[in-house]
Amino acid sequence: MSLGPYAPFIVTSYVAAAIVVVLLIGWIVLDYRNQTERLRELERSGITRRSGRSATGTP
Amino acid sequence: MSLIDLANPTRFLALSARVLPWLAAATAILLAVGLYLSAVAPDDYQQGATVKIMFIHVPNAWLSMFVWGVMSMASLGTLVWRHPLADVAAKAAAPIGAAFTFLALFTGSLWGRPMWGTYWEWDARLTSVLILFLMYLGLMALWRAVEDPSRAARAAAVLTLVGALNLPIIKFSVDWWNTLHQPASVMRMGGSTLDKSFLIPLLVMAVAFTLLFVTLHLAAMRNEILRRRVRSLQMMQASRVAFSSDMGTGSRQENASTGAA
Amino acid sequence: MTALSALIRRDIRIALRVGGGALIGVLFFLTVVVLMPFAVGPDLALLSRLGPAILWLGALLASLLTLDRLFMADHEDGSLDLITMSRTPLELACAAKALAHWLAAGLPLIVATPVLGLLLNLDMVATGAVALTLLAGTPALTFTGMIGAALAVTLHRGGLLMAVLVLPLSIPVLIFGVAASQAAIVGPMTFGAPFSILCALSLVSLVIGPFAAAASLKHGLD
Amino acid sequence: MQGKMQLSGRGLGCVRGGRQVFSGLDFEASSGEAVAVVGRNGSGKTSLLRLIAGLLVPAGGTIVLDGGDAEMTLPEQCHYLGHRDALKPALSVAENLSFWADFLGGERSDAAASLATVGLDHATHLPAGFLSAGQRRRLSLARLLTVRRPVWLLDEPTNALDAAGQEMFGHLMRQHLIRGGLIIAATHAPLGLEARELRIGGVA
Repeated sequence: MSLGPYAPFIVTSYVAAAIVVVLLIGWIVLDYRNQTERLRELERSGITRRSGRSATGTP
Repeated sequence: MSLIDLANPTRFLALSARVLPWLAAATAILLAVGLYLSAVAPDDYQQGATVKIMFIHVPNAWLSMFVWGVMSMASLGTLVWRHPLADVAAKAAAPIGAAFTFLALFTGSLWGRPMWGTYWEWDARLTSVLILFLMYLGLMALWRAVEDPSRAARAAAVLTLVGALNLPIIKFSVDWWNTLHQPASVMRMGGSTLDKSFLIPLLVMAVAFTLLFVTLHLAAMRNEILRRRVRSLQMMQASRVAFSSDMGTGSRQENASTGAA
Repeated sequence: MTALSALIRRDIRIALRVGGGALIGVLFFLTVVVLMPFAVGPDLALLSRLGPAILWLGALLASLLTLDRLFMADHEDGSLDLITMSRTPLELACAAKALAHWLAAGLPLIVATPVLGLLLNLDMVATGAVALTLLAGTPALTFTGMIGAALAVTLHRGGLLMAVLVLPLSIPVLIFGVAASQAAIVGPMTFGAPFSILCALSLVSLVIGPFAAAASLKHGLD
Repeated sequence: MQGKMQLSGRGLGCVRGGRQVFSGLDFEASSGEAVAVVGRNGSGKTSLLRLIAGLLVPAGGTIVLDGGDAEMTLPEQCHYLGHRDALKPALSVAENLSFWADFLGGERSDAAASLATVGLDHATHLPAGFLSAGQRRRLSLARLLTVRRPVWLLDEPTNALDAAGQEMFGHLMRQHLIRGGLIIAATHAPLGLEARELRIGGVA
């Protein structure tokens, strides 16, 4: 396919979309790692969720 | 799977963990197909190859409004039904919506450069999207400004709904302002009659991006639930009884806490 | 030196954390600039002629309106008492706080300028000129605005009163900032003359601001 | 810490908002001694502490510290613990403490140890905004321990502290006195240690 005289604009917009989507995914993955790590740390220091346990216990 | 099941954050975490891989796979496949279709799509007789920008721009512009709609529904959930996941959904959607809106603006401006000869034209549609972008940023600032998430949720919900009601008014005013100042000299984006050779890739891309949003949104909601869990655990940790009268080194603290757990 | 850098680091950290307001200034800047075409009309030629003035007004309002809590927050939680008592001269502490505020709230404005220049149809040269004049001029705005922020603590009034007190003081900066950017874009003046006056204004305010703010804080002690 | 110190005020007067709060007030305190400033509400207890801390300008009289560090002014040798805790809710407990340690400078001891002493070592990395009023007060006490200053000016220091906290604080004050420090505290409640009483605004 040939993109004609405006190839840079077309390529830039696709690249920008790719970058933004990758950034979003990266942010979400990093955030997930951070939160689970902090949860694990808290659990290691002996803090547990009372409400969580009771919630899973109810049908 | 009933609504009550979904209302429980723990259930939600378990369920979404099962759904997410499938969603991600479907998104990836559909995106690949959409990209292939838009690559082989013919050039427009008027816009030339720049029509390919549309295949990115239109789905993002659609999502910029769709996400606000999702947030409005969630806000109703927060205000009316006090659904425990509603404000999580609203909060998680805002940055993703802002990112898609940014992409809509960016690609629109790249499309406009060859068409208008300038990156930015105060065209009615682009301007409305710009205002929408500002509203997304304002909403994110509100979420950030208030430390307590449940208090922020109600304020953000009101703002989201007011925004949803206002958007048509804003759109109408901008249209009116625009025609007042420049009578239809600017070529409208997209064009009204779409050939089937453009419509199919456009639709596939729109569905693919919507799926992408759903996937990202679910993942972001999971993160938000975990963040709130961390926060409440930290509050518990802070309020743990401090044994101050003995000037111990904290070893007793460990014993006490394991005993309590 | 550790004391001052600790103060700067703390203020920047607070501004960037949840609840901090560093980026709200940029959002305000963006919104004000976007509002202008709705009042003026979407005529790109007109907008590019007004561009530097619009950007400067937006930056002026954004940097002054974010200032009013500069000392107020420290006053309310008692930090200001300890800062006043400490061995660090109050003038230097004021300067450090203003510097931190400029880094957290002023610099982002300058970073945002090119994007807004695009919206106002400014070309590369014009955008560069405005960004450069903002870089030279916003410290003057922060450091004169600081006097108002200190008075706000003394008078127990924030918000609009402070803006009314400070805005007239910022007129010279506005004049030479816009003049320098216009000179770079259309002439006929040389860029150098108004720009060096702008830099001089910044340097003067760098000296006067902290002293005036410290003096007003000291006299307002109670 | 330096040798024997003596803090004394002579003929102090204080005017707030056009109202004479007190006048002709004399007091003195020397190393190892605590002074409890007592008096009814509005008698100027807080004002007296703020006069000593240099946060108010006296309407008359002088305050002198003999035997302190000659290179430092009186306020620079004081710790002032006011009603407000000088904490930023967005910063963590450790960040709050280390900021004040860096900013106030001077002789300092281990921040982690002082957090353990006041019973906050389990919360080091939590935002200060999560703390209760009593815990915030404990955190400001950790500031007094981390940065060494001979003169402690305490305004209702036991406010918001529970019984265990008050006992802990009494212990800290006794240690400070043994090390040769001096304490001036405005208080309604008993301090939990032997203190000379300074009654102000006695006349009705």
